[in-house]
Amino acid sequence: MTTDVTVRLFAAAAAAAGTTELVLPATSLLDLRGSLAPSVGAVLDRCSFLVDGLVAHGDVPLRAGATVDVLPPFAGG
Amino acid sequence: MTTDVTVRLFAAAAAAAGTTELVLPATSLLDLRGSLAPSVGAVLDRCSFLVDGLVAHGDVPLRAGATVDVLPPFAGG
Amino acid sequence: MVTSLVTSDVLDPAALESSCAAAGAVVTFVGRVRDHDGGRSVQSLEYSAHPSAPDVLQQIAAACAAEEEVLALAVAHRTGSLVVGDVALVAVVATAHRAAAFAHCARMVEQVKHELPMWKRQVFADGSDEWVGSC
Amino acid sequence: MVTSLVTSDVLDPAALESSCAAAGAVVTFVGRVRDHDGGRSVQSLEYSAHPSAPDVLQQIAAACAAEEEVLALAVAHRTGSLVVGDVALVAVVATAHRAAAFAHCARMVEQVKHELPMWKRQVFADGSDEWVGSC
Repeated sequence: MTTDVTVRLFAAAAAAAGTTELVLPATSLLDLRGSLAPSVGAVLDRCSFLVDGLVAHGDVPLRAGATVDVLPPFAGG
Repeated sequence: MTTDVTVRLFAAAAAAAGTTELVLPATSLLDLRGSLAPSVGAVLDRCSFLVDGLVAHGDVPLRAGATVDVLPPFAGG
Repeated sequence: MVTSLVTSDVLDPAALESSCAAAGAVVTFVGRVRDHDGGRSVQSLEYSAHPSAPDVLQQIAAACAAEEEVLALAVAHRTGSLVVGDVALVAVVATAHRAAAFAHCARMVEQVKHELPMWKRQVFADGSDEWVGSC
Repeated sequence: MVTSLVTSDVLDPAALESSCAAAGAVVTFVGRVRDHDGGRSVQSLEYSAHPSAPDVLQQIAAACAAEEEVLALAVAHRTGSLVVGDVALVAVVATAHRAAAFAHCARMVEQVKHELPMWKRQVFADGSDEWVGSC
């Protein structure tokens, strides 16, 4: 059974990873962050996360097929 | 020898007195205010005064030929 | 760019804002004639200025322009007969960063309200009138 | 009248201000691309928005519009490639009295800065670039 989730990367996180979307196996956000760390690098520690469009506080379990957005610090205005 | 001063009235003070300019004998601002009270009425107590273009604080002597501006409370904006 | 203006012409907020455009943050205050005051319905009003008003407004503008953060500003006050919705006062302050623009614009508007020798006569819907702040 | 807009079109501060015109006090914030940041010379920049940005901006606008004093407001954020002097953010708040207009406009701008999922990549005169706040 697959545990793949879709990861959408934005701005500095996309620039660092060299892509805007990845599909990775992960069962928790902490698990996923571990997988992303090598490609996304230092900015990952400054990112917030949306799981299926909702802000995730701390670690949360991930369902198979979930979409996780990786959001660098906002800089509008 | 004349002690006449020129009094310029503005806004509510002019409206109350029914004129924008008066010539009155006066040797001090306090003196002048006494002369103006009957025609200008209640608003006089809320007015500030310019003597020859400069703000007068409290009572000041008036030279003959001086110009005294009677300024109701400002209400710009 | 520092502009100060006391005029019976219609005020153009966009033009005054544009005169301060070359900067990071621009805060513009526009004061329009309200349709009510103290619960009474306002029909029209008339601003009259003391002859020193242009000089006083220029001094207010110069003092604000002398502040370290201020890059450009414009302030203009209308005189004469205005109707509801007409622009009576425009104040624009440009700075590199936003907090200073808000602070200086608000302060300049307060100064105009308190220091500019300008009077306002309101005419109410029932035909009565009053000089604001004088009764 | 409540307007919120995330758009790659050029922003028109005057039009947004006019959309809030029927009130006593209107405060407008215009944020333009600065020619420098942290001592470095900025050549151009690019704003990119998360897909939820229009919804978030609408929520910010709705929260401000729900404040008792607020009569009308508009808030708009540009996306895409901008050059120095281009308008990136416009926020307009109309109230009956001036203090509330300044306070609510400043607060709405802060909210946009902190809550709107928007990113800014600056390109410097030396050809280098950075995602603001991310390094």
